Amino acid sequence: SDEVAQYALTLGDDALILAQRMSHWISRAPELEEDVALGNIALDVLGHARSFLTYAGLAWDKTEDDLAYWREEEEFTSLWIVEQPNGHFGVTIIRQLIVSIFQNLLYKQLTQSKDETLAAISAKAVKEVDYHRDHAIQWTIRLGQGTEESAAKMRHALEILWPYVDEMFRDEAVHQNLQDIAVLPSALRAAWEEEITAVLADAGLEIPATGQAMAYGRRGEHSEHLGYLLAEMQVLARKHPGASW
Amino acid sequence: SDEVAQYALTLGDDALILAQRMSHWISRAPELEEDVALGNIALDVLGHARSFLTYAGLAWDKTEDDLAYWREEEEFTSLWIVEQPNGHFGVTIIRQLIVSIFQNLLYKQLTQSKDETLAAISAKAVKEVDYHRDHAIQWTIRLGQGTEESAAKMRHALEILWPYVDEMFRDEAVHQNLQDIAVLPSALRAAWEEEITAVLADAGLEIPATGQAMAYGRRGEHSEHLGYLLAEMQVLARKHPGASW
Amino acid sequence: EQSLARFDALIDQDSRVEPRDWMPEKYRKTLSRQISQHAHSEIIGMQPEANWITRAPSLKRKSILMAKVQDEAGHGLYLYSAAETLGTTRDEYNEQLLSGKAKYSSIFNYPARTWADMGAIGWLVDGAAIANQVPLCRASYGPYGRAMVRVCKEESFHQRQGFEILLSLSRGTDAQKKMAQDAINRFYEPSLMMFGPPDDQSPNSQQSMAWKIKRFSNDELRQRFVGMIAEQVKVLGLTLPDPELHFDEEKKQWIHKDLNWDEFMAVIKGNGPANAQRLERRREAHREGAWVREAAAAYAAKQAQSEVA
Amino acid sequence: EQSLARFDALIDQDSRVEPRDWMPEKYRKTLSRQISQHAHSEIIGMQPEANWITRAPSLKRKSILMAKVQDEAGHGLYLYSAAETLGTTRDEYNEQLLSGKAKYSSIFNYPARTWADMGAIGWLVDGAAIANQVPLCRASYGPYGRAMVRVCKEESFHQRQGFEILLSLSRGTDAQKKMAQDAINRFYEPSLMMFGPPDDQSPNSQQSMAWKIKRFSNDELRQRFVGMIAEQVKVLGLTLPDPELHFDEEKKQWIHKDLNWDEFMAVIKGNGPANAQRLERRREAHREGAWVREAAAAYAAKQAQSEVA
Repeated sequence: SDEVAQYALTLGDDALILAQRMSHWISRAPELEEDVALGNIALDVLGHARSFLTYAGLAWDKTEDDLAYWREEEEFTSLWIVEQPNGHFGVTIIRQLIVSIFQNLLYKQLTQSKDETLAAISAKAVKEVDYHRDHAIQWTIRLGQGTEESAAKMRHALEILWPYVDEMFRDEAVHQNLQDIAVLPSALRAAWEEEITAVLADAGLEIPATGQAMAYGRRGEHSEHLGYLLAEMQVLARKHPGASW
Repeated sequence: SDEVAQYALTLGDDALILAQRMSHWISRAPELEEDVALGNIALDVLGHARSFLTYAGLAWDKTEDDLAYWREEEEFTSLWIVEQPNGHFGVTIIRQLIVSIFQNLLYKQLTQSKDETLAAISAKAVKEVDYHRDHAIQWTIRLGQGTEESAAKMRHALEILWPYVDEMFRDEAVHQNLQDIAVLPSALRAAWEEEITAVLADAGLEIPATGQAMAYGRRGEHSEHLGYLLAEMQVLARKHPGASW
Repeated sequence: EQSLARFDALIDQDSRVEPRDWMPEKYRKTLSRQISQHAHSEIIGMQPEANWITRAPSLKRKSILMAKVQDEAGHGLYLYSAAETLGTTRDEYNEQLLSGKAKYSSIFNYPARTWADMGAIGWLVDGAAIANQVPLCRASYGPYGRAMVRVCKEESFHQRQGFEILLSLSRGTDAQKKMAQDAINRFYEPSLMMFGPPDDQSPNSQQSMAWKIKRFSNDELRQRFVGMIAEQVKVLGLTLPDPELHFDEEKKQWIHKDLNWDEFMAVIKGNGPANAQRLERRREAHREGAWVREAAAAYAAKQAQSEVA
Repeated sequence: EQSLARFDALIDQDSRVEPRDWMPEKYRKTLSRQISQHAHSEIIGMQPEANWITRAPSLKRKSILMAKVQDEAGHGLYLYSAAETLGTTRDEYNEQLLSGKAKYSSIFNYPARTWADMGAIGWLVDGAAIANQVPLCRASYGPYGRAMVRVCKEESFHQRQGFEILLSLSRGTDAQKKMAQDAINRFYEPSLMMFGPPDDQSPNSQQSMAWKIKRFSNDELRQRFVGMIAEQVKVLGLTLPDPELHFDEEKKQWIHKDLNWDEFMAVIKGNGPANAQRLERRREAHREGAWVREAAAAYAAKQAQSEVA
């Protein structure tokens, strides 16, 4: 149905934009092992994006590429947190920590969805996201406890990114209309907070006292970063309308 | 004539790409005075680009915007030095030092061109570029002599950018076919070297021992940086073909 | 006592208070806060517009936009100079901004999402700013008033340019028209709120008016502004997103819809869409420029020393 | 003397030399240089392709490209491991790369200008690499031979993917066809030069062949490769930029145009189009990752200490 497709689109968009951000690290990581690890994560997440977008597209007779390359900024439904720039390695790790704990809870729950396709995609995704989560946790602890410099950088990363936390948990019509199919983001918040608080404690870090941005990515109202990301992502495809690759 | 237009295009492209790079500094400079100064420089250089591109376009019945927004990467004729990323402030200053000394000599010479339009544009431009040159020289000296950190950063900037020096002085057909109209870049090299060597000496810096890149921007063969720059610069205009702004 | 009398007399006579003059501590503090907030607003206000410089859709528009954003840096500079005459340094003001202690105009915490926002910001945001600022050219504090004269001249130029951007869009393709209307929809209400809370909820305004820093109340200025844009929007062939807007002939005033003051307060408190981004960009520029400023200072010190020697 | 005899016997019998075995110092040095150069090539070779990951024109191609570039990081990792068995650490090898002392495959000093380069690099560059590497799977040094087995398996996969990119383009729009032909034009000659100078100008090859590190001469490998692509290009319906290319039935060999060895040498010396960019990117990643590696080391040290305690 159109509503299920809309929901799948939100999941696909988050994954697509995050994959695009993460893929930038390949050939730029602090060590070779991380080129591999971040590349793996990007690849996994791109895989999730493709599954969700392909599924969403079925309802509208569109391909994953139609949706990825031929929508305008205001048609994307991604969260602001995934749009945020990579920054230094610690910023990327904190973004991963915030998002992968969230996605892990979300996909786990979604395996129970009455929509079999969403459940099946999530069942595959949750295993991979579990690894992403572990990767982010290990690095958060390592950098939080590493040196004074690394701890300071992690505190800074938390301050930069924390304003985009509330948006993740906001229930929108797209969730509320799909009982037993979609997961209500608000229902994940307690578990998410418990988990991330514990990780931060292990890392010697704290939840920062920042404001919360009025972010409405689900409604197509995006941060100023998304336009640049899309310009780069779509430039080649758009130069060759109708071409196959 | 087509040949004069081709030549004007090379001048316009260098200025346009440089202006695009410089404009990125506005709101990001190390101090407010530099937001103003770098903004001024970007604005001047964009003005030169517009004059040269408008003139070039006359031969082909094209506007400055046709040329700026609707050519593909391989149709741009800019030098690699102007395509290089801004990097930190010192990298931008060294790029400015290299380019503005070059442009100052070039425009000075071009005021003698038999092509009256080129001479007139250059007469206006040379006064402005003289200020850009002075700005770059002052900062080179300040940062070269400032702290150990700033001197190290300036040495690094020189190493990154020096490989693109040879290309500036390579005579191409576009120059050789226009005797008394175009300036042969090779003819500027001695004066350029003398001047920049003196500035570097004042700054306690040296010409680095780097290789020279096989760079052929004049022939449409560009560094990997240009594609990204153009994608961003052209994205909005290209979404609205035929629109007026 | 004599000083205070002299100060009161200056104010009474509509004369200017100058830096060398004695002034009440609260007058100094009020001005210091107001002028520096104004300066901060110019600096932070560069960001939404800088967001479109590299993507401006024509070279002419790019050039105009660059000049405008650069002007704002200039306004910041001379407003900081005016504020410095009150005994606080630019570095201190900057520190207040970076630490989040100082405020700046809340409207810059909204993202500039499309090119049409360059028009809406020019027309509505600069328009509201001018309505606020023109009376400030007669502010009782001399350096502030004189700085405002320069600022206002350039701002009205900017406002016209913003209006022109919207005019071009409104006469353009359907997509352009839609873009223009969308930008107006997003900036209308925040621009009305730029004048501050309604008079009955604005306790500090009275004192500022008594000191002749402020010449008109928030609501008076808002009235003037909304009347102006209600006329101008007709030229654009677009609409303001306010079905209730009309001139009440009896009350002789413009009636507009209720403004969302909860959102206004939330944005001021740091919860606007772009607060975090705006402050971080400023901090980043400051952080990444540190080595440059240090080197410049070291060089200047060496030069000073060698001149002495 | 006994050690040398044993080493010679291992080579004679086509057996493997293992890290614990005695080996001539020159054999060790040759291998150490060759394997680490190979590892460096994988690492630097990520860059031209990484240049198109964020802009790949379909999600499928993006995914394949990401996997490929990531494989290259993996190849680098196990080649460094093989090289480390010769007594030099990965940090030392890395230092040689960053300082410009160590070489890597020169072809990566050409920019990847268009999407079609992803095809040409896969088909021609990986193709030439495989032609070079397949015989290395039988290299006399055990860890190297075993690493090459893994590398070759993945590389042939990559080559097929590159060919498929070109095939899609060649069956696509005119612009796509043109893009594909242009990429082949640019990568043809550099890929032929990947096998190194002609045999009569390659003095080190003899010793490497005697040691059974190398199994075929540069020219033999080049012959094999050029014959292969001469056939494959027909499937693409495109051409190789070499009008002289033909099989000489009498000499039983492929004749190709003279290659520009001056350019080859210039690129090796650091004057290629992208040498400076490639090295600086690597240095930048190293520089900006320093705090991360330091923190990881500090954390590991703390952990080790607390385990002891």
